[in-house]
Amino acid sequence: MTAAVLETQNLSKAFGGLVATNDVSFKLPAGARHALIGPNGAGKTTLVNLLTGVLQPTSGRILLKGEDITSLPSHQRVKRGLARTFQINQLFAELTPLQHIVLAISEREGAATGWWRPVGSRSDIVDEAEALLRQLTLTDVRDQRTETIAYGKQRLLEIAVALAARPAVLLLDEPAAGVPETERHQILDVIAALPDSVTLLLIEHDMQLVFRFAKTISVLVNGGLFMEGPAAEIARDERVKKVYLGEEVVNV
Amino acid sequence: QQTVKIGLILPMSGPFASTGRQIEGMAKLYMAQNGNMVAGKKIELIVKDDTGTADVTKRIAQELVVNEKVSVLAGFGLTPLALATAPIATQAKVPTIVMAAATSIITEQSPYIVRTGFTLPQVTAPLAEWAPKNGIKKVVTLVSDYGPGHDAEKAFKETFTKGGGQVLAELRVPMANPEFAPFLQRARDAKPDALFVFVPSGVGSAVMKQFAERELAKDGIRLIVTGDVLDDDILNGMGDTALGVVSSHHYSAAHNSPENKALVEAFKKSNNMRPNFHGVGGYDGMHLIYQALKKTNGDADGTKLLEAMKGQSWTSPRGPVSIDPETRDIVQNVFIRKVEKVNGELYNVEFATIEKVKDPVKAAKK
Amino acid sequence: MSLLSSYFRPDTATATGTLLAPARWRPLEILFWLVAASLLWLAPSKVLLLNEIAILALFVLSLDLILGYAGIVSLGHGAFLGLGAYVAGLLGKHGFTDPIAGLLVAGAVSGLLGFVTSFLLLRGSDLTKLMVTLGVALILRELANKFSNITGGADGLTGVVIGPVLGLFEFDIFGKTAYAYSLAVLFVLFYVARRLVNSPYGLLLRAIKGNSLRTGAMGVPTNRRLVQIYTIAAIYAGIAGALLAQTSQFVSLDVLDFHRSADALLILVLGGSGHLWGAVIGSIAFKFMYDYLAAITPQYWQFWLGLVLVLIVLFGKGGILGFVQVARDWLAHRLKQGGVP
Amino acid sequence: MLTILFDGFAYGMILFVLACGLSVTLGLMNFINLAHGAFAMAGGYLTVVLMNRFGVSFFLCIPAGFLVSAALGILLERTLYVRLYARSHLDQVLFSIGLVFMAVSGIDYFMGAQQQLITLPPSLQGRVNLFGIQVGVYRLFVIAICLVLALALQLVLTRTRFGSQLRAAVDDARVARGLGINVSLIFTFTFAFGSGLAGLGGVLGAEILGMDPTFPLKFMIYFLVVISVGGTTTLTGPLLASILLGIADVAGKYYVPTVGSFIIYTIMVVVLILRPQGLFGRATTR
Amino acid sequence: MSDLLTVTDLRAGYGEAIVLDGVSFSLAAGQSLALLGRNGAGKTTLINTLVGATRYRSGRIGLNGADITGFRSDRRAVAGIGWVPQERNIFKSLTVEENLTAVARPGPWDVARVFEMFPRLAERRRNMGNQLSGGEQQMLAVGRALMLNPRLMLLDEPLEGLAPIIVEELLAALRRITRDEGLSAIIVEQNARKLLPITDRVVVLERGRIVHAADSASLVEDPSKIEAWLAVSDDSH
Ligand SMILES: Nc1ncnc2c1ncn2[C@@H]1O[C@H](COP(=O)(O)OP(=O)(O)OP(=O)(O)O)[C@@H](O)[C@H]1O
Ligand SMILES: Nc1ncnc2c1ncn2[C@@H]1O[C@H](COP(=O)(O)OP(=O)(O)OP(=O)(O)O)[C@@H](O)[C@H]1O
Ligand SMILES: [Mg+2]
Ligand SMILES: [Mg+2]
Repeated sequence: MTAAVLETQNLSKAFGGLVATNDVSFKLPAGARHALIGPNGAGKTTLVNLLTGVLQPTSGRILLKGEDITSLPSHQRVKRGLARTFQINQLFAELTPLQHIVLAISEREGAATGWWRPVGSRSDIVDEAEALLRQLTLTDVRDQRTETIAYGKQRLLEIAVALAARPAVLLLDEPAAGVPETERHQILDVIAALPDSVTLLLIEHDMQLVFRFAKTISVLVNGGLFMEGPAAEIARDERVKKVYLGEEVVNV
Repeated sequence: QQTVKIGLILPMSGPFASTGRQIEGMAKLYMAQNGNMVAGKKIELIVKDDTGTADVTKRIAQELVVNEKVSVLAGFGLTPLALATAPIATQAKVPTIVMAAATSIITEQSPYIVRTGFTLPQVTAPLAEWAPKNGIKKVVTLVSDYGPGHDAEKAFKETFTKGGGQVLAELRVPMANPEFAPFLQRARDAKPDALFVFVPSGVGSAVMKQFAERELAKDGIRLIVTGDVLDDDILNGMGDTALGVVSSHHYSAAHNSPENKALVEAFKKSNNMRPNFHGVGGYDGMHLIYQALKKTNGDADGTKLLEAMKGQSWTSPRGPVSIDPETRDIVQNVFIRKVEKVNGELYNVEFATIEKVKDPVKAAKK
Repeated sequence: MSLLSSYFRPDTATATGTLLAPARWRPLEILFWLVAASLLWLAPSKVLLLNEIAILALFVLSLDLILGYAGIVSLGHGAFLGLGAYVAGLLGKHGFTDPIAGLLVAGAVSGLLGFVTSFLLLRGSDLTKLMVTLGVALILRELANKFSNITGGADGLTGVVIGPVLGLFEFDIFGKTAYAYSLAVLFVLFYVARRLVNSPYGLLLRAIKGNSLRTGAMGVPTNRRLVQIYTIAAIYAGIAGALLAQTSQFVSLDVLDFHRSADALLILVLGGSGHLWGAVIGSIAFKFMYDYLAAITPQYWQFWLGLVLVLIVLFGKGGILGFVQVARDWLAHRLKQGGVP
Repeated sequence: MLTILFDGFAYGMILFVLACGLSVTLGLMNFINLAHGAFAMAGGYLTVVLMNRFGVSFFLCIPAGFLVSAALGILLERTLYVRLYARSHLDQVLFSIGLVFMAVSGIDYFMGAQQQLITLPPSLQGRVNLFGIQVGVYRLFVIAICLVLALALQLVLTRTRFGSQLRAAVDDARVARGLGINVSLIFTFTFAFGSGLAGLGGVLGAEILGMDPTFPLKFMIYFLVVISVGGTTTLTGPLLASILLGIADVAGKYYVPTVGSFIIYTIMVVVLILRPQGLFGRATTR
Repeated sequence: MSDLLTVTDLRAGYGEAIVLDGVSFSLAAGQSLALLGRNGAGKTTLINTLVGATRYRSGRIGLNGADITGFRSDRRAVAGIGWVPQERNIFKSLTVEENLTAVARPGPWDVARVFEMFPRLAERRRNMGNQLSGGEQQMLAVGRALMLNPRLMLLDEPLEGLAPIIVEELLAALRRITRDEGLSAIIVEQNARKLLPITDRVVVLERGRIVHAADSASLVEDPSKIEAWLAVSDDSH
């Protein structure tokens, strides 16, 4: 199999008494379409926070493209190609979707420190931003203050901002949360449309989405890796049914 | 030009407002008593609030000079405010009467500055002379840690040691400081005959109270202060803790003279408060201006007025005073007083007088 | 359409248009500067006050940069004003009398202090930031008082000599030179600030203010940006202080007083933080209010000032600019209802 | 040595008495209420007037000061403050400073600019000998009141449902309302209580600090220092902070007088750098 | 049987924008209603308006007989409305347990019973509100609403972010509560199919108007109908 772009070695995180991430070692091969599932409070978001540097691990290492990034601040991880979306929207209430995207792209292009020429003076950035907004059907709310647009649209913006960074590895924490059934396909399409050069890790509780998307799946329980394998196996596995899936019918 | 304008710049709001009120009240009172016509000229008083901020004081002074064309500037609650204005006085040749600010150097900053208040050394030195003669040989000084405080400390020490006294410790209290316990404790440790205190009026009461509360008197330590601490404005509120405290100053509301009795009466009527040592500076300031105008019979030219002011002498409510022609400082009697109850109210009752005191700092320079 | 509307709601159709809208100079803005300059001849009796306003505006502007845009609250911004003033004052006292050079040195020194202290502000709540900045300012004030042999202590720094501006214009008692000088400096720095806040960098600052977790996840080195803008603001404030010292040729402890910082905060919020014009308009409103009220009642003007502040907050969100905005919306609303096109 | 310790402790208590009201309005309600000092001043001047003009006993002034300030608090909260809870901290700063200005000039107008002082009843004057050290009676009195207050408050806030309802209302008033919590009532009550404490502080502080119109501004810094060092999530925090600051300040001024003026500020800055949420504050991560 | 909730011609919005214009429906005691609609249709706005958390314009809201239109939202809650906000809004500086007790009102539901429904919360009872996982917050939000012992539950996307197995349990619980305890519920949910079995009626909101209404039972056969209703008709607003 191809080399791992993202790898954790015996990664652990404890909040006081509670071990939220328990000795997790897993590899994410380049171009993977991997899903991370598990009961509520299993430690999925914590893991993402560790990977992205929002939290510091109690022990263990994180490798991105073979480089140890365990102690890097989050913004430098992003610069190295590791982007994420948040389970709970993290947006700029005051700014418009357009401004969000322009800012993200500018930062990527190293243009965000330009302090003389006005925002929007670089047409290439603006055009790319508009294209991205169109792709996520945000054009109609392009110039509204973000706090006033419907939650579902905000979810889409959340993803758009992450995509704007053109990451090599993208961690999606429940991207479809709050997006109606009928519009989830959009998100999936957007994700599916991403080139294989982008490695994807998806956290979702919507099994339809998970099994349509994921080729491989890891199940996290009580902070530890419970099992890993091809989607089909996981879907059929009794223990996974027991701790997580329940009677949910999954069509692979 | 038929009217002579006087620009009175004072801190009318903020922490030093009370100074402003005293002086303004006195100036207005003087005009009420003596009319607003002098030598055929109508006197117009323009009062401005500088909030005690130097750059504002200077700006107002400038505006008064260039826009209002005032013939005299007066007021100045604090040293820096006067210093900031000094260049204007010189540049515009406008006599500038410092009524309150009390550091010695001010009059040296411009030949047009005249002082009708007092200088701190002027009122401190006499106390330092009096003390050794009255069984106080060892003293701890306690002053606020800023310019005037340092002046007082210096002035007291020099005179006191000359008189055979010994300063055991020199304590400096931060300006913003509600708690004197540590300093009073140090004072006690030093076991002096007396504790000499200078702090700006307003802070004084706290010292007095805590001095009493800690019962330093029981350890045979006396309290001697400059008059600022026993400001007539608040003295009565201090309560019996203040009784018997000895101080030296150039003015007391209890000064025993017909002029003063009249003044206190009138001022209580118009402003329902006691005049204090800043107030009297304002009163005499106005008097000086009136006298000068009389002398120049109405000519309001700055330089002429200034010359007319030099050497003026009169009987102020505080006693006989005169303007020293060289230094343009006021020469006045300084009194040693003791706090006593006079028909129910606390007053600084004068019991010794040092006559015709000049500013010792400048005297020493010659 | 006034300069305000575009700050609040973009008014063009194309994306580029909406983005560029705030950056475009509006007639009102240009008019403002023309009027400000012409007052030199139109209102000679007010130039002294105007000079004070210009300096104040620059100071408040510098606060706006960190507070209005980057969201760093500060109760100690006066520290930089004071430091700048003392540096300029001391230069003048010791024979380095060229004003422009004075400005630059003062700005640099304040900037240095800003850079150093900025690292104290990277963590903690609003209250924490308020108090840390306040603490720094108070300590600086005490230092200035302690080292009275250098600073002149409470008596103030006398003997400050400032040469003619550009070797041509002497500072006159009427304050004409002073005002022209301060206004010119204000304009230049305002222009630079305007470029800055409308640039991607400015947008970035507002983003950090909005949600630093997200900016971090965008790859922005958030702290470094905060340090930068804080330093820039300190430079601005230092220059304002230098102007103060040079035009009044005197420095005293009160440049470091708490009320300087507090007033700046008030004036900014009064004018409307988050817009450069808020700083300018706030300063003008505040000073004229003070001048007017203090002329009527030297004792009690504070009461009326207080009342105005309270009313502004109660009836207009976001200070005067916000107030104007509310009024505009209301008007627009009425017009719409009235069916007037 | 012991004396210094005690003096520091006593000084700390003065600081606390001034600040504890604020630790309710600012600390618990998260309202930057710079007008705190104005409420304290109300209590202080009330005492001055009652004692000096009408010869009312100091012991009566204590409850009176509390009640009057509390009433004033209710009045202002209902009419003005209630509109500002939802506003930005900056608006709150501007608004409350405005109130302070009005209060300052108002008092100045009615009471004059000069300082007002009161004299304690004999029973509170003088010193007593407490395990070998001379201790001011009044200081003891203040200390007693403070300790009782602080502990009582802390209990109410942590042990009762009221406490959690208050915190809920502060966290998210809109949702708290939607879930049946009578936010307005809770805020009014709490605010009134905070104002009352402020008034009490004024009464107890009047003797030592004296009252003048600029009181609210003059001591604002002290209130804020105490709250920020103590942390805003508890009431015992500010209490301990006051004691710490008091002792450090007094001891420092006694042993190294030259740096006297720096001590409090330095301590504050250092503490806040090491623990931005204050010594005893609970860090609330996002 | 009498209606518990009657909504007549309700209008609401934000500032200028009208988001709900003229919504009318009613709900009987013990009935539960599925509220469906696309992004921005106005579901949350409707829920929030019923709770009294948005600026209401006109119309009438009646809760078993009484007209609560003019009530402040806390009085509405007392009158018997339990609210699960879309964004959960857990009180961050309260512990899990305090989040529950702070809003508790007397009735069958108490801390013990909520913990029994969500064992996960029992384990986390000492955690601060801001130290919970997304799903845990969701559970807490539901439990918190139950602590009010309401007559009418308003749940805005309560299944969001819950593990499938928890979803099943919650749905089962909701069914039980409505059937057995006569509680009424309005449930907003993106996944219509999930709701059909446990609700009595379905209402579809579109641009602030009710465009379809039907009995859940009648739809269970071919849910495709709903998908049709919800289908992205035209994206040109
Ligand atoms: N700051 C914190 N302090 C203490 N415990 C925490 C903190 N943050 C999270 N936890 C606990 O750690 C556990 C894992 O949380 P995490 O958010 O990773 O779960 P998750 O897998 O994302 O769950 P979900 O699917 O519900 O989002 C949870 O039990 C949570 O209560
Ligand atoms: N605070 C607000 N200010 C202004 N407009 C708002 C606000 N909140 C929502 N809106 C607008 O009201 C409309 C309805 O929003 P609402 O949240 O009710 O939709 P929804 O059906 O709940 O969508 P979702 O399924 O995404 O939750 C949307 O167009 C949205 O833009
Ligand atoms: Mg999660
Ligand atoms: Mg919704």
